[in-house]
Amino acid sequence: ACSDSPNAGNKNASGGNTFLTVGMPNGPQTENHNPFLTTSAGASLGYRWMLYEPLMMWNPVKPADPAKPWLATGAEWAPDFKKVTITVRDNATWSDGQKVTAEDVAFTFNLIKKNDAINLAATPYGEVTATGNTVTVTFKSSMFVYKDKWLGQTPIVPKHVWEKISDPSKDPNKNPVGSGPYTLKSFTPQTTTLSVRTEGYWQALPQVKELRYTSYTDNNAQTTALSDGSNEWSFVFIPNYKTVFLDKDPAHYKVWAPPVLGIHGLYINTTKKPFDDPKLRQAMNMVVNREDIFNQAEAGYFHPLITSVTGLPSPAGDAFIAPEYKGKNQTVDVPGAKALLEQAGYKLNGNTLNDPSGKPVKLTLTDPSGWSDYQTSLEIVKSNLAEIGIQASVDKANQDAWFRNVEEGNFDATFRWTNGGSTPWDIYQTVMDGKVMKPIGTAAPGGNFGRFKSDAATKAIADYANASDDAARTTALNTLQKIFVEQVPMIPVGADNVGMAYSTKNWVGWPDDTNPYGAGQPTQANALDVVLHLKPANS
Amino acid sequence: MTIPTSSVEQVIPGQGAMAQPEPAKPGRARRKRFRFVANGKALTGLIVLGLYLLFAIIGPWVAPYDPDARGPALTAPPSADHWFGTTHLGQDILSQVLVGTRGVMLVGLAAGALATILSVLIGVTAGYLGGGWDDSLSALSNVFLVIPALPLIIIVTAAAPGGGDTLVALIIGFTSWAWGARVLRAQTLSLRRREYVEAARANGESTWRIIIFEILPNLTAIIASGFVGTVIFAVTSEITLAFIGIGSVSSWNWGTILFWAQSQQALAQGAWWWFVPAGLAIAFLGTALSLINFGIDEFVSPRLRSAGKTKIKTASGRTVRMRVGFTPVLSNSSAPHTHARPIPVNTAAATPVNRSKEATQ
Amino acid sequence: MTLSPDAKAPAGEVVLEAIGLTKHFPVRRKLRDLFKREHDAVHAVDDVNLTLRRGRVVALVGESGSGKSTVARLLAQLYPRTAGDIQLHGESTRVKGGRPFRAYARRVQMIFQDPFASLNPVHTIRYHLTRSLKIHGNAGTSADDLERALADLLTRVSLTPPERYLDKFPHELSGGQRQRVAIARALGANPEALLADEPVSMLDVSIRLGVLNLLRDLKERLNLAILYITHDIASARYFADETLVMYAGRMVEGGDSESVTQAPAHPYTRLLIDSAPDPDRIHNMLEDTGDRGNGEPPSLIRPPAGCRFHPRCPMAMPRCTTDLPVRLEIGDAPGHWAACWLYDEGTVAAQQPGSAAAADLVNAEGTR
Amino acid sequence: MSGEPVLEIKNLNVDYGLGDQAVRAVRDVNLTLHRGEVLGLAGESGSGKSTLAYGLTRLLAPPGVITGGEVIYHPENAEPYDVLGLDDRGLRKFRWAETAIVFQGAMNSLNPVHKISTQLNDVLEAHEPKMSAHSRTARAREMLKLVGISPDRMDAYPHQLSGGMRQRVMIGMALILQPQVVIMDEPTTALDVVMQRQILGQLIELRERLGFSVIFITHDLSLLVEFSNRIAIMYGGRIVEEAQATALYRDSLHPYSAGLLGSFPALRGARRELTGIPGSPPDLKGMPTGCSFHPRCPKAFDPCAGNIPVLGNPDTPDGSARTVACWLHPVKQPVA
Amino acid sequence: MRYLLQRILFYVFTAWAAITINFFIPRMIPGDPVKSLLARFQGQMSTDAIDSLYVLFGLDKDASIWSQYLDYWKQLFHGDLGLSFTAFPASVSQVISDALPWTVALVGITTIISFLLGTGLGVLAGWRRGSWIDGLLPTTTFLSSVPYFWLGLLAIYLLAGPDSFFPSSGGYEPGLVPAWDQYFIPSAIQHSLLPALTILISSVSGWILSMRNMMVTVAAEDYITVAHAKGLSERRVALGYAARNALLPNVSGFALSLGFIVGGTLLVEIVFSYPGLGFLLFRAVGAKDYPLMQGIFLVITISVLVANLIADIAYLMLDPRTRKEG
Ligand SMILES: Nc1ncnc2c1ncn2[C@@H]1O[C@H](COP(=O)(O)OP(=O)(O)OP(=O)(O)O)[C@@H](O)[C@H]1O
Ligand SMILES: Nc1ncnc2c1ncn2[C@@H]1O[C@H](COP(=O)(O)OP(=O)(O)OP(=O)(O)O)[C@@H](O)[C@H]1O
Ligand SMILES: [Mg+2]
Ligand SMILES: [Mg+2]
Ligand code: NI
Repeated sequence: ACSDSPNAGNKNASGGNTFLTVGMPNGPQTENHNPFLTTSAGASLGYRWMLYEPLMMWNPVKPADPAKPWLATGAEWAPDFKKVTITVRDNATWSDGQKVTAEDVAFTFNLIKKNDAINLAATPYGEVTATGNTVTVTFKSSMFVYKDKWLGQTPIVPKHVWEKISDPSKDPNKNPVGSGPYTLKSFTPQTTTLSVRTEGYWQALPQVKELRYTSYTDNNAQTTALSDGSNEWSFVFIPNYKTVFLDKDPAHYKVWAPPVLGIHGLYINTTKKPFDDPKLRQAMNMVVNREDIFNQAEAGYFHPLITSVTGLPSPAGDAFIAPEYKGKNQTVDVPGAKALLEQAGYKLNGNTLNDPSGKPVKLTLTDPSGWSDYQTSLEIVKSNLAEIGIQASVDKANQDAWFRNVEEGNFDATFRWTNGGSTPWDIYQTVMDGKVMKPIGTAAPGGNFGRFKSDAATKAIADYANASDDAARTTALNTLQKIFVEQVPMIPVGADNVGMAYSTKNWVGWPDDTNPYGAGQPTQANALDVVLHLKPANS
Repeated sequence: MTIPTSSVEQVIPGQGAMAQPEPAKPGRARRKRFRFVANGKALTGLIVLGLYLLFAIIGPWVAPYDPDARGPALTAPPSADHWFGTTHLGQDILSQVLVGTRGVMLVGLAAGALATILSVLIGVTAGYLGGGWDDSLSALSNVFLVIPALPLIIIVTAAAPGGGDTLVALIIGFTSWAWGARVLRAQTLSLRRREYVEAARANGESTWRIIIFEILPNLTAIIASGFVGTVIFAVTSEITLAFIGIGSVSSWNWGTILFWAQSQQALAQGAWWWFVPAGLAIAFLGTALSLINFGIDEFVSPRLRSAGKTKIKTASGRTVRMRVGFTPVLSNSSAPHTHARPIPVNTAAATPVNRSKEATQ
Repeated sequence: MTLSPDAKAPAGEVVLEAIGLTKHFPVRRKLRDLFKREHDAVHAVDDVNLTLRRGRVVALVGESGSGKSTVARLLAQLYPRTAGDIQLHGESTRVKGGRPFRAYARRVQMIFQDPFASLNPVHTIRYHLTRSLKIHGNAGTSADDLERALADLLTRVSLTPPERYLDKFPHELSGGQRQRVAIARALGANPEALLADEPVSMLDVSIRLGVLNLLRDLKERLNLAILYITHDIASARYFADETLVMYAGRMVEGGDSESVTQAPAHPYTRLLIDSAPDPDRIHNMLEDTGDRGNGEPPSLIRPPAGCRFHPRCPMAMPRCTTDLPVRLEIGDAPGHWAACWLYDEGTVAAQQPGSAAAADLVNAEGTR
Repeated sequence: MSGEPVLEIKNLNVDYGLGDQAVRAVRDVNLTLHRGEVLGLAGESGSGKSTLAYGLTRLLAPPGVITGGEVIYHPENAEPYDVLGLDDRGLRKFRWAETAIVFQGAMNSLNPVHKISTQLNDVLEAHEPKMSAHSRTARAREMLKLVGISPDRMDAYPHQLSGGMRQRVMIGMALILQPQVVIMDEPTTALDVVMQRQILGQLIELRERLGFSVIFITHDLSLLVEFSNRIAIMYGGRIVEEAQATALYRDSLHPYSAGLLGSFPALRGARRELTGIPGSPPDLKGMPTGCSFHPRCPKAFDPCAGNIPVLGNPDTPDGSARTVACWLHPVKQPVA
Repeated sequence: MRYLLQRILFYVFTAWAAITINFFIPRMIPGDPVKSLLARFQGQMSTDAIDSLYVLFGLDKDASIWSQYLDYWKQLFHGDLGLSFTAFPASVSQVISDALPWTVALVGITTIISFLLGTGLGVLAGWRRGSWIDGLLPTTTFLSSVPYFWLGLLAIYLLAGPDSFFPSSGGYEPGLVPAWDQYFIPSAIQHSLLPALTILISSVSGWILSMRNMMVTVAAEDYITVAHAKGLSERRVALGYAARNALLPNVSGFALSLGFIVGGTLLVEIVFSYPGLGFLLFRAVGAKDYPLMQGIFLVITISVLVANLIADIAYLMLDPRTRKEG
């Protein structure tokens, strides 16, 4: 009877060159393998990318690099980026043996187009047509800034299965049929197990025979699992990661946190006096100690330090930095800030900075109480600002209230993230786009929380998205950088990362700084590429 | 933590003899009101509680550092500079504990006071007025009793945005009065039938005067015990809320400290000093309050007092324990023992003769 | 000073009169009774007549549960009555609370059975007495007046010197002293009638008489009308001018104390008197028991039809089981009456006394 | 009737509390219970009656301790032994089989959660383990019938019985092992007079049949006079007088006994003014010197305040049959 | 019978009240599940996703509170608790039924053990005043004053670790599939030891204390003295008479404590990352998952009611005085 047990082979907790343990600190899951739902276990743990594949493999660590062909052998964009012609690979099969066709791809796009609920990126689909092995998609607006994400992060599903599903936004997709190298073996709220396909995959099968995705209940549990070796790959914030994680097995335990083109920083409400003065904001930017924040709040790795004055992380943003800012790094410069303020008419009275009208400069820094890294960052900013006489107080807000207040512009300054994408456009758009700006008191969920009003920036943002040539884009981006640097609508601090904590004890071949071929985060579409790169450590 | 430690609360009144002042027996003096302070447990509890109150008042002044202030020593173990060590930001944990005392005590006392007022209002009204008032008020308190309090508090607190200490105290107060109300109602019911209440009524006292001057003074021990019990509950609830990251957010309390310790995985880092002091502070406060409650319990029901001396030596040098059913025999009688001849104890004779069939006459 | 012991009203003046006084306590309805028409009720007191006169003591005797306390409480207007009338100086009164109740309480005061329970342990004697004086406006206008009134009250109940008792708590006094305080409190209202519900039954034997003697003394000096409730028929004889006997909510016999105790007419009264311990009747218990009334008082929710005593009565006749006996004059002494068919010549002639008496006493016991 | 002794109490002292908190509730009590007699124990509240009764069976709850004396029990066909010297096992065997107790409140004496039958059965199970279940039930039924309760009430719970019935159950239970001594501590004060007489009548009848001795405690002296053979009067923890019931009633020697007797108004005979006993009972913590009754005694004279009178046979015609402790009555021969 | 009927009526009323409260609380309070979901994906989801999430969760409908209330009842009668936001589109009942067995097993069994153990020790302590158990009381009082979660953290710190027998989190070893086999069961038990110990340590003292106090109170009753006087064995008196009667008030206490099963031990589940209801509630609260919160709260309340009803019935059987004849 023992051999019948589903647990018979699973008892050995770690190691072995047959399986890889993957973890996310997302709590118990319910059986849901729907690749379109961010709430599904597949998305939450990331294994949807092992079952379903994108058309192209885009590397968010090096967003400017061309995307690798994957289910598609190529994609041809029209110059205005409102139309694309995709050639679908002809040697791919679904796990039930049927061939992957252009029909399937077209069906997938139409499915998303028809269901707002699963059109998470609000992609402006026009017409989708399939002819032979090509699919042509038109769009209502330029896809330039979205193109890589769209191609690289849309899972392609088989038409013959999904056309029977009445509501793709509610279906748990209990028996997933995909084109990826793995199939579902078992599911429990705690662990999902995938096993490698025996045949029919369009490229060499990965060496990892089995993937075990465990959903740990929280960061603590995930960290513990990582440090005792029962989990080998995860994306989790580990405070003091050296002591807590690396030191447990310095030879094998590794952390890699490559930045992407999305950042975290201090949004300043530019409608409030005296913070409507760019000089003041500049001065503030000059004293914020990003390094301290990086080391103390982000444990020295989690939100990689942004050194460039443009707020663009390195290396992901390096290619986009305007010539005038190349190599220009932000450093803490208290005397400089003081001088700048002096010039602009501010007076430092002992420990208090008075604005030109004589009022002391005060502000409240606010973030939800539970977000410990932001809270820590705010504490650091507070003490930084004190050095130039700005009195800041930290408000630990309720999360809901914070969301509402930030969107409605009811704040002095707050830490928040920006959107991310394949170009810096997303970053600047989130911070400075006049189109999404709403008056104070009206929610502006699309961005520009600081109510930064700059027609030049708004125009540059639109130009960049709709431009039909690279030169125009470069010009627009350079303009955006200039405005960002000079007006400081937001003080950039750290980048978003798509990194991982992992162990090389059993498997090697992970991406790292020397070979950043993909994102490390197991929930990214790249994860599939990473798994395909893995080799047993002892071979 | 959630099981009320006070037996006054634990025991369903009317079924146990608890919570009922011992009926005064003819000739035996009733115990004096404030005698319970002389109770060792209560005194210990009161002293410790007094210390906490003191720190609640002077905490922020005696704290060596600003609890928010960052220092150069990050996650440092206890040292001469930082007696309780520091956080990942170099904040002084001792200062956080000291400053946090006020928030904890304020919420605890405020919630306790609110719940006590509600329970007195509802319980005594229901018990004294009886009839329809009683039916509806008892139903209300029974509902509140059965609805699980902590989840309710968590949900309400989480859902009410921007809440501060006041809100937390209000919510805890509004959700935890039911026990007290039930105990008080039962007690009032029995008090209402006491002759002195009836006598006051027969003498022409007005209803409100009877409630306030005749009934309430006799409920003080129970009210106090309920208050202390609610304070314990309120303190743990508040800390719990802070620990899981909802509720009071704008000020330091011990739960906040533990929240940070937990989110920074102090355990995994080996930074025991980060969570031990706050936890001990809670535990000692809880113990002090429980002790006070024991004191009240024992005051209300003197039987519960563990007898000071329970073991005695007999003349023969044997140690005998006082126990129910077997009164110890000592032979240290002050009167001279006139009948000196010891009677030989015949164990065989001690076996009763079976007389069941025998006719006795 | 409003306490006026000298303002004597003519002795024998009727102060309080109960006419056909009835009290039924509704029984809490059960769920399955919801659809029934009639309501169950405890027939605690049925059709009780009684008159309290100045300077006279009326004793109300009966076994436990016969409704004595209920009568007292009805007279004190602590319970609303179900039927009948209570007349204060000939005027029908029905007060529920507030001012009218106070006005009534000023004239009719009650003393409770248990002096250990009728004083609030948290208040001093001073508080108790002051309240009584203040409620009824007898406290005077100044602190001195009050002080004098307090001292006067305590002196009147022989708690002297008053200062020694004023600031004590009830638990610091002995039972007899407490009952005296309770009496003083009642006197604080300067009442005309005192309703004393077993005022000495909780007291130690040796001090009972002291309190009874005090009451009698007060009655004479203040010309009070006293209702004395007791289950000890010997003390009724000792203390009361007139004695009424109650059984299961009804009056069964009445008359001056001497005739009722020496020549009991109703079988229940006889049972009561025979049962009372009597040192002069030594070692004759065996003869007494057995054929005397046995068993237990009936359920008051469904009281027996006819005479309520008939299930226990050795003299019961068929008529007793059906017809409610009326008051019948006995004739041995003026005012001596009994509610018993035995004194109806017609009935006795037609039916054999004892012919309807219960046969098996053991099995007749109620268990409810 | 007054044959050989069945229970001899010698110099019994009982304290509440230990050390300096101790108060002595029973002092140097000497008392003998004879086979088949009813010994009445009277005295006002707090005089130590219950303490004596519980003390001699060692049932006093803490902080009661027996601080001296002996309680010699004379079994019918065996050597006498000291109850106070028994170990736990011996005491358990002794209890109920030899001495049974009936307490004042029957509702409180019966365990409310067990059936009457269970509680009767318990006794038999503990003392006669060899008895079959069937005969145990038979015995219990028989016992109930004896006290006038229909045996089909066997499976009733205490709350389903009336006060009188409960008290009868207790009496039945007390007699189920046919003990030599039955101690009754105010068994009828909670009942009204009719019921009291019924129950006592039954008890007397049973005593005639079964021949046990009774220690009957009450404060109602008139009841005792009517009902018991001998009466002992307690005051302040001591026996102050002891005599045949009739003798005591007709001619009480101790002023306290006289006072007690005078506290009950008579039902028959002339109505006379009664005074009761002035003053209040003594405080155990601060006993008056000398005769503890002297502050309340109408006949107190010099020696009373000075020395404690010894209990002994007074110098009266019938003096050898009675004892008294009073300076008014010089003692011919002290007891024990 | 009448007693039982009365109780049932009360339970029906309470259930109605609880369900109604349950309905109103989330609705009266502002808060936005979509935002909370966004927060979970801090920085990982673009602002464009918001609209589609609103559509996804069907949050853009407007209906009057009253009709919502009616719908809510209609749904409840169909056993439909709605769809969970966090586990979308899984139904709330499915999510709860995944978690419920864990809580019932761990916390339920532990509570019962704690009750039995505490009661047993309390009987001893109350019966033998001044024995060693009395000396234990201050310690247990102290332990019970320590918050559950802190004790749990301490237990993890001191007892769990990479090489320890005690796992620090989870309900069973990752990789195992719940099944009644020799791999899963031991693992589940092993994972429940520390949390169980924590609950036990902090809850047992309440029972010891209340039982001790009840024993002391009961030991002074006349019927205990009578039992001694009857010469019954010490065991019989202590258990059959004293403990049996002292237990009665504690039965109701036990029923109420069942109400704390989920509420009070929520923290234990959080600290030990135990996949039970308490942990689920915590997550639902964090994510503003109202349907799930409502569902869990409902389940908790109903189970408390059921527990109370069972305790009432137990009480009915234990205490003959509540059984009215006729
Ligand atoms: N408030 C009440 N509700 C219902 N029934 C009551 C109430 N008060 C008294 N009774 C019932 O009325 C009857 C008479 O009671 P009452 O107290 O008047 O008797 P009693 O003669 O004073 O008895 P005792 O001598 O014991 O004091 C009893 O059967 C009692 O149960
Ligand atoms: N637990 C105790 N602690 C201290 N003193 C006690 C205790 N129990 C009784 N006493 C005292 O012992 C004395 C004798 O009490 P006991 O109960 O024997 O009197 P009693 O004659 O039975 O009175 P009653 O007629 O009221 O039953 C009393 O003065 C009482 O105050
Ligand atoms: Mg009465
Ligand atoms: Mg006694
Ligand atoms: Ni708790």
